[in-house]
Amino acid sequence: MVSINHYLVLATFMFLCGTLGVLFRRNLLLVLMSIELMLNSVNLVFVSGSRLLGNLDGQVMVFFIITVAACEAGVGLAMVIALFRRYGTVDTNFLRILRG
Amino acid sequence: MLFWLILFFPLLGAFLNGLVLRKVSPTVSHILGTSALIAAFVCALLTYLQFLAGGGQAQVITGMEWIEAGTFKAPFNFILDRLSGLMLLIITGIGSLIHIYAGGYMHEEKATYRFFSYLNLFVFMMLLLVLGDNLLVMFIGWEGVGLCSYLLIGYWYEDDKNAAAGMKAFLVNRIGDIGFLLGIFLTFKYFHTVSFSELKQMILSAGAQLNGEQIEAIGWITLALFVGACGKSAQMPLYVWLPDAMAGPTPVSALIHAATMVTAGIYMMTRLNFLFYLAPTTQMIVASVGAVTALFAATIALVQYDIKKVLAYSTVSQLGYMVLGCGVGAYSAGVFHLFTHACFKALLFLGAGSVIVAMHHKQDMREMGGLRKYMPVTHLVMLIGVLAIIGFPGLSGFFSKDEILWRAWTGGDQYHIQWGLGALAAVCTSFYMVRLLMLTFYGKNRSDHHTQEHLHETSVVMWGPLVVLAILSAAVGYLNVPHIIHIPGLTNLLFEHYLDPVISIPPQVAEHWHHLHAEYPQSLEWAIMAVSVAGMAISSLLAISMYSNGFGRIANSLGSAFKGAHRVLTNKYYVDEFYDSYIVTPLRDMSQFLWKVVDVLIIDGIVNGVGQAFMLIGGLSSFRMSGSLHRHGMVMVVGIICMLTVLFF
Amino acid sequence: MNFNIPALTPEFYLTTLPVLSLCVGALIAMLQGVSRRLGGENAVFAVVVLSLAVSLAAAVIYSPAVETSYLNGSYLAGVLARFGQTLILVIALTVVLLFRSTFLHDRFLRGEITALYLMIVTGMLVTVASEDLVTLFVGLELSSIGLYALVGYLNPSRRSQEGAIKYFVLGSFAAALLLFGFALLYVATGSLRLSEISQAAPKLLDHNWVRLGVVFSLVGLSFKLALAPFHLWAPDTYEAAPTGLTALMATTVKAMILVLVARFFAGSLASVYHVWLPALMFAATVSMILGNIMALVQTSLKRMLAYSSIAHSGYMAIAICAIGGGSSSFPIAAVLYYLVGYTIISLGAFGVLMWLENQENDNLILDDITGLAKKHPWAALAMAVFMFSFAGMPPTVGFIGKFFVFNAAITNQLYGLVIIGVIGSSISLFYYLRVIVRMYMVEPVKVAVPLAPVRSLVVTGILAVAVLANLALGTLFPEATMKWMVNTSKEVAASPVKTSATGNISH
Amino acid sequence: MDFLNSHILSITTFLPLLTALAVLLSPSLGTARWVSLGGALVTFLASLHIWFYFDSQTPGLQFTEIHDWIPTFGIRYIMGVDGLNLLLIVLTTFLTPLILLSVWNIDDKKQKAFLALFMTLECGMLGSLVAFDLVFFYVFWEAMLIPMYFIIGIWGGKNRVYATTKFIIYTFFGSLLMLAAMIVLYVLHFQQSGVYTTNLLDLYGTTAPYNTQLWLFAAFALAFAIKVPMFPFHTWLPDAHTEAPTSGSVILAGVLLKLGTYGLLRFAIPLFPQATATFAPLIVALGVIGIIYGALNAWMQKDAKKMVAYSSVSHLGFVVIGSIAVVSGGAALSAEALTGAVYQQINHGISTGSLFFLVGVIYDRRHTRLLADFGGLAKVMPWFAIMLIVATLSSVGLPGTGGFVGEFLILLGTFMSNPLAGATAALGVLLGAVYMLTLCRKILFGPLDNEENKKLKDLTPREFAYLTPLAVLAVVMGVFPNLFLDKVKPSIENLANNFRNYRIVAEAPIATPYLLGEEHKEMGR
Repeated sequence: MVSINHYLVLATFMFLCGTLGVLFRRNLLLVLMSIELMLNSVNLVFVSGSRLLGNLDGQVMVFFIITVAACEAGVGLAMVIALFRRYGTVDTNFLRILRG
Repeated sequence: MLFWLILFFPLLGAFLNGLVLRKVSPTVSHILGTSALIAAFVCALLTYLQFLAGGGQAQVITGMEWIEAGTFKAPFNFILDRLSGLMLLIITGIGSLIHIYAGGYMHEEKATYRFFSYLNLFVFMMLLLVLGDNLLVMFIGWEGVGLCSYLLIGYWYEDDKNAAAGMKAFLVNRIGDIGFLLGIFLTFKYFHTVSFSELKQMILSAGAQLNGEQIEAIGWITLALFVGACGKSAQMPLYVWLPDAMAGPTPVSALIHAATMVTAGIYMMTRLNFLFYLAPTTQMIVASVGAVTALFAATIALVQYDIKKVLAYSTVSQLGYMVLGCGVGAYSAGVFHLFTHACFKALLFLGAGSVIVAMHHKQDMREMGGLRKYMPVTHLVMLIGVLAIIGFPGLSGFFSKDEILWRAWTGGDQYHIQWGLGALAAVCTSFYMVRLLMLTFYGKNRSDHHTQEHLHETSVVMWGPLVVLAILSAAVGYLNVPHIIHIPGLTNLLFEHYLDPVISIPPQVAEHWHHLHAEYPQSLEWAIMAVSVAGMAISSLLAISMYSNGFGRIANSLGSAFKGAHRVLTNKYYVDEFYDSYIVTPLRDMSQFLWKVVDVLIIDGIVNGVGQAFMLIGGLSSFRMSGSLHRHGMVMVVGIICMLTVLFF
Repeated sequence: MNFNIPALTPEFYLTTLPVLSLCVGALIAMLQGVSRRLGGENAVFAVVVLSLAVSLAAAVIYSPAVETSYLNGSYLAGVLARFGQTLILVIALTVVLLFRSTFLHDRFLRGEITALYLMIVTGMLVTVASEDLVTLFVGLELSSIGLYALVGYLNPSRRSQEGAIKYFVLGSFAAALLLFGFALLYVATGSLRLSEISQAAPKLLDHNWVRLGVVFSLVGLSFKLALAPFHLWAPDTYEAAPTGLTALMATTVKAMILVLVARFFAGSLASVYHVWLPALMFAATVSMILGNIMALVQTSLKRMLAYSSIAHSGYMAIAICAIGGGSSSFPIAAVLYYLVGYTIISLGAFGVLMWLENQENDNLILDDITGLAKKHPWAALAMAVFMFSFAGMPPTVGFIGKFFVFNAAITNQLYGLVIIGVIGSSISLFYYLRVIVRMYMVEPVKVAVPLAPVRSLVVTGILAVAVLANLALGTLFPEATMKWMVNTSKEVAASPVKTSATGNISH
Repeated sequence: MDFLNSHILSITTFLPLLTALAVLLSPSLGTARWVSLGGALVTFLASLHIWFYFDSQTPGLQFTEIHDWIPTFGIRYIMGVDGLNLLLIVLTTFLTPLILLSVWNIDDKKQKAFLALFMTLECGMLGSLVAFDLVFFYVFWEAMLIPMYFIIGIWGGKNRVYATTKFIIYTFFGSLLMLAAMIVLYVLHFQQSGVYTTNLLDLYGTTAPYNTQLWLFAAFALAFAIKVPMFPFHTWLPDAHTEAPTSGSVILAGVLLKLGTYGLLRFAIPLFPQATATFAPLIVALGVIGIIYGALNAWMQKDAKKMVAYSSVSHLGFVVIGSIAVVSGGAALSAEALTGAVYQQINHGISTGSLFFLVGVIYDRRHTRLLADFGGLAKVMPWFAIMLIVATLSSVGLPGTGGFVGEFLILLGTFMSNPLAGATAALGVLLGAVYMLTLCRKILFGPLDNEENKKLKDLTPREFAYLTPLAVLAVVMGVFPNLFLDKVKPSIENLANNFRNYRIVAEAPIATPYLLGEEHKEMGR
C-alpha cells in the first residue's frame, strides 16, 4: 500500500532537485526550469493530498498554480530575452553589478 | 554691636580696596586699609574691656544660621572668652602696626589696592578663625587665611617663582586641611556636634561617661586635627611651605607667617585642649613633633644667608616650641609664647624689612654688615628683638620659652627627650640670631658702592611701629613671671591664671595632671633655667666671636671642617628635593600615564573599538556578498536549514 | 464545494468594490495605452487617481460590522482587511502623486505601466482580504509578478534589468517555498481555509510535515517581508528600481504581508506557535543585527534605506513573536502601529530622495546630499526628521512605535529580542546620523550630477504632511491611533482556536 | 493666579519652545536675539514664580499637572515640582539668558537656527526635570539630545562630528536600555496592581523581586552613569566639551550632566531601594575613583577647556557618592550627603559654568585655549582675573563659596556611611586645588611675555553682565545656603529617611489609571 508519505517524499525529492538547480545552474533558462520543477513538485503534493482527503480544494489550487506559473514563465522569459538582446548572455555571472 | 564691627571693618576695607577704589593712589588705599584695621582694633579693645569688666566668662554670640542638613548644624556662632579675646588684640593690634609699616614698605609700588584689600581680608578671616564657636566657622577662617596667604605670597605674580611659592603654600596647607576635615567628620560622627562650647560641656560635665568608642575616637580626632595644625603651623613634615612663603612682601611675612596665621594651629589645640588632654598618645606625638621641628628648623637656620630665610626657619622652630608646649599640656605656656613670639618675631621681620628696603631689596646677609651706623633705630630695635627671642634674661622670650622647657621637663619622665631637643634648639636659636645680628649690623659694610651711598634710616612710618613692638617685646614677658622669681608689685603666673577658665582638664584625667603639677623643688627649676641661660650665653658668644666682622676665619674653617654637614644644612636636609622626587614627580608621572594610556588608549579605545568593530563586520560581510544570484539563493537555503535545526533539534 | 449564491448580493459587490474599481481602472488604462489621443499623460493619470480614489473611498466607507467571508472564504471583509486595504490604497495613491513622472513620463508604455501598477495594488488588496490559501496565493503572485515586470520595465538600464531578474528568480523561488509549505499544511489539515486550518492545527502539533509546512510558509512570507536571511533581494531591487517603485515596495509589500502574518500566525497558527516562534525569532534577530550592520557601510542612500527597512522588518517581527500563542491583540496592534509609522517615514524619506534626484542620477549617494542644508534647507530638515524618526528618537512616531513593540515583547518575556533590538537601534543611529552629518555638518563636495530638484507643489505638500504626521503621531495622537489599531486587531485575536476531528492522516 | 499656579509648569516648559518658533519666524537676527532673550527671561520669571510659591514645608509634589496622553497604556502627561528638581529648574532658566548674552555678538546667518535650537534644548531640559511619568520623562530626556547634537555638530570645533556622534550614540544606547527597564517595571506594576500606569508616583509603590531589581537598577544606573558621566563611561565628555562652542559647554556642564545625577535621585534609587543598597558600594567606589581619576587627568591637560571638562568628571563624582551614601545598615540614605549632592549640583552648574564662560572669553580674544599660550593675564585683564579666581575658589570648594557647602556635606555624609570612601574622596579636595590653581597660575600669573597677550582687553560690559551674576551667586550660595536649602529640606529628608519605601504625595489628586478591556489582563500574562 502506497501511503501519502511516499508521495510526499517523492515531491520533496523533486523539490530539492529544483532547489539545487536554482542554486547551481548558471544558465538563466535552466534556473527558470528548475523553478518550474519546484512548482510541479508542489502540484504533486496538492494532488496527492486532495486524493487522500477526498476533497477537490487541492486540485483547484493546482490549476491556479499552473496558471500563475505560466504567467511567471512569460515574464521571466521576457526578461531573459531582453537581457540576451542587449548583452548577448544569459549567464547569471553577468548579473554582478548590484552588490554589497 | 561693637563686636560685629570688629569683623565688619576689615571686611569693609577689603571690599572697598579690592572692588571699588581700584584707581586710587597707594596712599589712599594705605590709609583706608590701615584705618579699617585701627578701627577694628579700637572696637576689639573696647569689646575686650567690656568682656573683662563682665567677669571674663566665656560667652557665645549667636549669629545667623549657616549650614543645616539632616542632623548637622553649623551656625555662624562666635565665642568670646579670654583666649579669643587675647587673640583679637594680638591680631588687630599687631595687625594695625604692620599695616602702618606696610605703607612705608610698599611706597615704591604704583598701586597697592590689591595688597591692602588682601591684608584686610586676611585679618577678617583670621578673626573668623579665632572667634568661631564651631569647627566649621573656624574652618572658614582656617582656609580663608590660607587663601590670603596664597594671594599675598604671589603678590608679585609676574615672577613665576612667587606664584609657585603661593601655590605650594596653599597646597601644603590643603593637605593639613584634609586632616582638619577628617577631624570634623569624626567629631560629628561620635559627638553629633561641632560646636566648641557644646563639645566642652559634653566632655567636662562629670556625668558624661564617654564610652570606649568615643575615647578611642578622641584619639583619632585629635590626631587628625593635629595634622591640620601641622599644615597651618608649619610643623614637620609639612613645614616646607613657610620658608618659600618669604617670597611675599615682608609685612606679609611679619603678619601672616610670623605673628598670626601660623599660630592658628596652636590656637586650635588650645581651644580643644580638653580633647587633647584625653588623648595621651596624640599629646606624645604632638610634643615630639614640636620638639623635633624646633631643633630641625633651628639647625637649618644656622647656615642660611638670606636674612628672611633665617627668620623663617626661626619661626618654624619657635612654633615648634609652642607645639611642644601644647604637647606637654602647658597650653597657657604655649599661648604665652605665641603672644611674645608674635611681638618679637613681627619686630624682627619688620626690622629685616627695613634693612631690605635700605638695601634695595637685597636680602643676602653676605652683602650687608655694619648697618649699625646707617640705621641706628633699626639696629636698636633689632637688638631688642634678638635678645628677646634668644631668651636673654628679663626679656619676653626668656619667660615664655623657659616656661615651656620647664613644663616639658616636668611633664613627666617620657618628655625629657623633648626637653633636651628644645634646650638644644634654644642654643642654636641664640647662635643664629646673634649671627644674623652680627652679619647685618656689625663689622664693615660689604655691599657695593651704589647701594652703600643710598643706605639710610627708614621713614618714621616704618620705624614707628618697630619701636612700639620693641617695647612690647621687652615688656610682655612680665605678664607671666615664674613663681620662683619674686618681683615686687607683680603677681606670678598672671597669664596662666588668666587662661585658667579656658584650660579645662577633664575629670577622667584630672588627678593625673594635678599629680604632675605637684610642687617640684625650686632648685630644679633654677637648674633648668640656668642650663638654658648658660647655653644661650655660650652660643651667643661663639656667634659673636665668629661673625663679629663678616665671616671670620673660624666660621670658614668650621664650614670647611664639617663640609658634609654644612652642605646638608645649607640644602635644608634636601627635604624639598625628597618631596619633589618621591611624591610630586611620581604623582605627575602616574597622572600622565592615567591620561595618555588608561583614558585615551584603554577606556576610550574600547568605546571607539566597539563602533569600529561593527563597521569592520559590515565591511567584511558586504564584501562577501558578491552580488551573485546563486549566493543569494544559497544564503536563503542556509537560513532555512538554520530554522529547521532550531526547530527539530 | 458549491458556491452559495446568496453571497453574490449587492452587498458582496459593495464589499469587493475596491478590487473591482481597480480592475476597471487597469483595463481602461491599458486601452488608453493603445490610443494616441486618449493616452495623454493627464488622462491616464486621471484614470489611475480616480480608480484608486474610488476604491479607497469604498474601502473606507463600507465594511460589514462583523468579519464576513464570501465565496467560502475566498474573499474576506472585516476590520483588519479594511485596515490593510485602506493603508495600501493610501500608499498607492500617495506614491502615484509623489512619483507621477516615474510612472507616466514614457508616452508609449504609460498605459501598460499604470495598468500593471493598478494590478499590483489589486493583488495586494485581494491578498489582505483573503481567508483562503488559493486567493491568497493568487493575490500574492499578482502583485509580485507586476512588481517583477515594473522593476525592469520602468527604466531599461543594465542595473534595473539585473535587479529585476534577481528579484524575479528569487521571488519565484520563494513563492515555490511558500507553496510547498501551503501544500504540506493542506495535506496535514485537509483544508485551504485559514479558519479550518486553525481548527485542525492543534492536534497536529508535533507532526513533522506540519512543522515543515509551517516553516516553509514562514520562509515564503519572510522573503516578501525582507527578513534576513531571506532579504538579499531587497537591497539589489531597491537600488535597481526607480525610487517611486522602491517606495511602493518598501511600504505596501510590508503592509500586505504584516496583515497576512497577523491573520495567519495570530489567528490560524496561534496554537502551533511553538513551531514558528523559534524560527521567527531567529529571523528577527538576524534581521536586526545584519540589517543594521550592513547599512553602516552603504554609500547609496537607497541601498542604505533598503538595509534599514530590513532592520525595521526585524523590529516588527519582534512584535509578531510577541503574539506567541496568546490571543492578546496588543502585539498585533503594536506591529500595526509600527507599520503605520514606518510607512509614513519611508514614504517621506523616499519622497525627499525623489524630490532631489533627476533623470541622470536616480541613485543618490551620500556625496550627493553633502551640504544639503545650505542648498535646500527645507529638504534637509525633512530628511533629518525622517532620519531621527527611523532611529526611533522622540518626539517622532518612530519612538512611539518602538515603545509599543518593545512593550509587547517585554510583556511576553522576550527580553533577548528586546536587548538585540536595543543594540540594533544604537547601531542604526550611526548611519541615520551620518546622513544628517553629511547634510548639516560637512562642506559640500564636487559631484558629477548636481541636484536639480523640480519645484512641485504636490510633492512639497505631501512631504510637509508626512513631516507633520510624523511629529503628530509622536506627540499628540498616539492614543487615537493606538485605539484604532487595537480595535482593528481585536477580531484576529478573537478568532477561536478549537480542535476538530477533520483531516487526520492515515499511515 | 489660580490658573497660573495650576499651569505654571507647562508654561515654564513650553515657553522656550514657543520662543524657538518665534525665533525661527522672526525677520532678522537682531529681532531673533531680542525675542530669544525675552523668552528666556520670561521663562526665568516663570520659574521664579514657582520658586516663590513653592511650599517649603511639604515633601509633596507641587504645581502638579495631569492630563491623559496615552491612557490606553496608562501613560500620562504629569508634571510636578518637589525639592529634588526645584533648584535645577531655576538653575536651568537662570543659565539660559546668560548664555544667550554670551552669544550675543556672534553674527552669522546660522545664528537664528542656533538660538532656536538652544531654546528647544531648554524646553527639553525643563521637561525632563518636571516630568513625573516614565515615558513622558523619556520623551524629553531623549528629545533633548537632538538640539545638543546639532549645537555641537554645527557650531563646534574641527573634530566636532566625531565628538557629537559619540555623545549622542553613547547616551542613546544607555537610554534605550533604560526604556526597556522602564517597560519591565511597568509590566511588573501591572502584575502587582492590575493597573497599567507609568505614573512615577504609583510606580514608587512597586517592589520588584530582588533579582529583577538588580537588573532594572543596573539598566537605569547605566543610563544615568553615562549621562553624569561616571567613570568609566566618561570619555565622551572631554571630547564633547572641547569641541562644543562655549555656550554648548556651559549648558552641557551646567544642566545636562546634572540630569544624570537627578535621574539617579529621582528614579534609580527610590524605585529600586534594595538594589540600591546592594550596588551602593560599587557606585561609591566608582564615584571615588572618578573623583581622583578625573582630578589627576585634569591636572595633565594642556587645553584649558579640556581641563575644566575633566574637572567636571571629578566634581560629579562627589555628587554621585553623595546621592547614594547609605547609612544605618542600608535602611536610609545620609540626609547630609543627599543635601550636599543636591546642593553641589547647583554649585557645579554655577562654578563650572562660569569657568567655561571665562575660558570662552579668552578663547574669543586669542582663538587658543592652550595654557602654554597664556600667562600674566592678571596684569592686562584684572577683572577677568578676579572672576576667574572666584570661579576657581568656588570650584575647589573654599569655605565661603557654594562649592564648600556642597562638598563638605557630601564628604561628611559619605564619611558617616563609609569612612574609608569619605577619607579617600577628601583627597579630591586637595587634587582639585592642584589642577585649578595650576590653571590660574598658568593663565593669570607668571611673566606677561607673549606679545599678543599684552594687548588683550579686559572684560566688556556684556561679559560682565553674564559673569557677575555667577560670581555673586557663587559667594551667596556659600554664605547663605539656607536660602536654597530650606526649600528642599523636606523632600530630601523624605527621600533620605524612607527611600526603602519611598512615596511622594501629589498635591493634586491623580485620577485612577484608565484600564482597557480584557486584552490588558491577558497581556500581563
